[in-house]
Amino acid sequence: MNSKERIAKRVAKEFKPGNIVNLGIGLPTLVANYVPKDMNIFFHGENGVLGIASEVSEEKANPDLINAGGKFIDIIPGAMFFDTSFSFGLIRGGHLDYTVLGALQVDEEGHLANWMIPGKLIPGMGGAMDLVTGAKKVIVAMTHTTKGKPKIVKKCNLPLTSTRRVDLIVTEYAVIEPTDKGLILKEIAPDITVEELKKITDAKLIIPDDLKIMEV
Amino acid sequence: MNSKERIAKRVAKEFKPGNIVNLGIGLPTLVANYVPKDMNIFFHGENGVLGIASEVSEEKANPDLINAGGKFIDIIPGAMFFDTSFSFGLIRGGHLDYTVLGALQVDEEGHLANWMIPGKLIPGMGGAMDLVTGAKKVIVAMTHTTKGKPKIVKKCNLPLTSTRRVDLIVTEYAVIEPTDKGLILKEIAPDITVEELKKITDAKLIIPDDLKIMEV
Amino acid sequence: MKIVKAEEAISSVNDGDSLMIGGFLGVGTPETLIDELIKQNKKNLTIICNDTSFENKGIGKLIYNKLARKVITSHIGTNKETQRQYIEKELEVELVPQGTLIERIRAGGVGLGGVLTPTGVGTIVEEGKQVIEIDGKKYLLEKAIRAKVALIKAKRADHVGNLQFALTAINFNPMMGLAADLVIAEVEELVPTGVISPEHVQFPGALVDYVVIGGRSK
Amino acid sequence: MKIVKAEEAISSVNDGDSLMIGGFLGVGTPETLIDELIKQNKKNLTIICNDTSFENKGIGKLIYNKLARKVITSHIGTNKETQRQYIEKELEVELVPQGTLIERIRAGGVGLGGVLTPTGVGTIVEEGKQVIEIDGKKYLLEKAIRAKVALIKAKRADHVGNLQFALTAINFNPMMGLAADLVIAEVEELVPTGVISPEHVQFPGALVDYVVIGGRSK
Repeated sequence: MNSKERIAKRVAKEFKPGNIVNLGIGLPTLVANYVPKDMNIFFHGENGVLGIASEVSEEKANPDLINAGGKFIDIIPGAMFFDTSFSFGLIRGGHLDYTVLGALQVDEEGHLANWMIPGKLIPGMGGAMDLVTGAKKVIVAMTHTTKGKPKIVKKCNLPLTSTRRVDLIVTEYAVIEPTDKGLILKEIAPDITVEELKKITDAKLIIPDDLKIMEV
Repeated sequence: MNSKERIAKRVAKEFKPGNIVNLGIGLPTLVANYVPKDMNIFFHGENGVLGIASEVSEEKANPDLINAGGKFIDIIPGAMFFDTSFSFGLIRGGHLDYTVLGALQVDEEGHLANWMIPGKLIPGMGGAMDLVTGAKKVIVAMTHTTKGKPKIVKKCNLPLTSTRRVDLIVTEYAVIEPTDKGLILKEIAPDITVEELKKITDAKLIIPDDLKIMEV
Repeated sequence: MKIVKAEEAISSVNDGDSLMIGGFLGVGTPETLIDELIKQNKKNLTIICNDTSFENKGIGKLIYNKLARKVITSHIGTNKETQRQYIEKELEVELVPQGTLIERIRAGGVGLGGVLTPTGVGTIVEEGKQVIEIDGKKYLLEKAIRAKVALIKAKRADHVGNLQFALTAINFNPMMGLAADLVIAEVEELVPTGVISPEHVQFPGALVDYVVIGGRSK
Repeated sequence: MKIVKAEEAISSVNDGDSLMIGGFLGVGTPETLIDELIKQNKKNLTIICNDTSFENKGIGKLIYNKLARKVITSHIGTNKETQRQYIEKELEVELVPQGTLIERIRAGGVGLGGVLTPTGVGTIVEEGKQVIEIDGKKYLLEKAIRAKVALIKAKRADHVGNLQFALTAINFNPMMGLAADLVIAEVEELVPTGVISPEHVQFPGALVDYVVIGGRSK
């Protein structure tokens, strides 16, 4: 199991039966692979669907049916389509139980930056700002570092996605909970020590007495 | 033809083919009787329908299908149903060509009062405030007096429905256009003189050179 | 979503709760749920609704049986009892323009702080409200509104709780379903999942807490 | 409503016009109308859209052919040419959060002055905007937006011009149809009035100016 799969598998454990979940493009999409079908999770695509089943092959593709990443998809029985205004009504209105997003940076206050690198990469925020502002729980799913550089930093120097504190950070090495006291290390992977983890984390980590070993 | 029918018939002449029109409860409802079918007017009911055909008998009634006055109705081919938010989106967004409403008072500034008599009659504004604020053209359809008392007054002393100037006032005796100069008498009924009309009108009427005789 | 009897669903309503109730002059109103509120004799309710219907129909029955402390509504003209209680100060009534009422409910449901509407500017509806000028035009700031419970009415539900409304019986129902902590939907029939096409579902079952099978519209 | 060829419909668009164009990554985008804009070589357009799609698809083709002076959009990440023109200052880009963009369009279409949203508070999206506090919570005042023309895409139209959209191809289309002075709808097929049930019509034909029959989605 590679890093991304490990992250996806761990994130999937957070959901409860019947939850409404929005998975961001890229790594977060993999989370769906680890969610048992009988949990009846409703996967939401901000482009206008509740009840995504999975991506489909070219032969099964309907040109009018995509997810928010532009991939052709299939739907579950009991799915629903709607326009963008209803879709973001669900998002902003607090009707999504979880949104899982990637990040460029997360900081000690739990702030997330994931939509631009000034002067370099300007994809735009798409639905990310609304998702982070509106979902009941925000989970950041990302590799712990990029090209060896820590992504969990003291203070984001990239433009923030929202001033709302995210609820959980899941990397291949750690599960971290941002709180008003700071970042609490909840779980650590079995193949890394706390000291090693601190070396690849810029932000201060609070190590609690009941630190658990991450199931990988 | 009684007063109300005369008013309704005259109002109906204002519409153009394909117009979207909302008719208020009471007298304004009669206007539909004088609109030729081939004008393809879309009658709007703020309760959630575009394309009202007519009221229907008990036998044809569907309990889920009413107009804004609570009467059972039928619809035209090409009608559409929607929720209240879309319905008032059409109203407030300027998508209605005409709204025809009754009035308690209209004044020299073209202001309309039609939703309450303090301490006495408090039905509430329902959709009237939005209709008068949002429709492209507002037509007041009412009898010229109530129990002999003028309804076209210098200044409304009842609570206003909107500060938007109405576009036309049609009574059994006159067609009056409120402008920034005042109320211009556009048409007068053949069975009344200008002097007689002035006696039953509290507001000042401007009599133009090209005053027309109202077709009744 | 759980399919339950009216009795169980309504037992979640407490005295003093705020309730949004769907319907327009009784059409699209959950009559079975209303009868159960009366049966369980709930007290001091704040009711948010388009109108108070007629004395013997829909929301009118709640007024007649004195379950309400306050009504936030656009129209009470069809119910003399509401007007009587209001004039005699037995009932608090907040009159809101219909388009403003639905937008305030929608704002509450979709996470907006309020509504900037031209409706009511310069009238007594403006009293006590902030007026905001945008590009030279005045708008009232009308605050978002939410309720503890929404009682809504649909024609049918599937086994997921997805709802479909009938004709003009849709009115306030879907927006109210977004704007309350607990959503109870009365339906006339239950159909297998898939009978309502995903393109025709009008309210997602994932947001419905209880479905109650009631009678047919009359 | 008039049924016309793309050529006639697009001849109503003038250089410098503001255009709303439906679609999400090209799905639900009126390709025939876009091709005609390019054929008629319209210039200096302001385009309001969710995203700029891909270089060879949908709105991306307008960018590639340099018809746009400005784009108001939520995402340009799938189109390198948009990013290049933006960085090299050949194109003005206003980035708007997607939920704010659709609400601003809706506000323009339904007669509201603006939107009070928590999205963007405390971020660079807040810059230059009014922050309004309601009951202790901060909201950005995001202004309503309208356009001269809306180019929307539906699956089918009936003879009245009533529209029905397909699956996720609905996205921005109906709200854009409310927020423009002229509405041009591209559809894949025309059906007799009544084939689309009044309960399934998603946009009223009474608000559609031109219907253009285009190709099938690919």
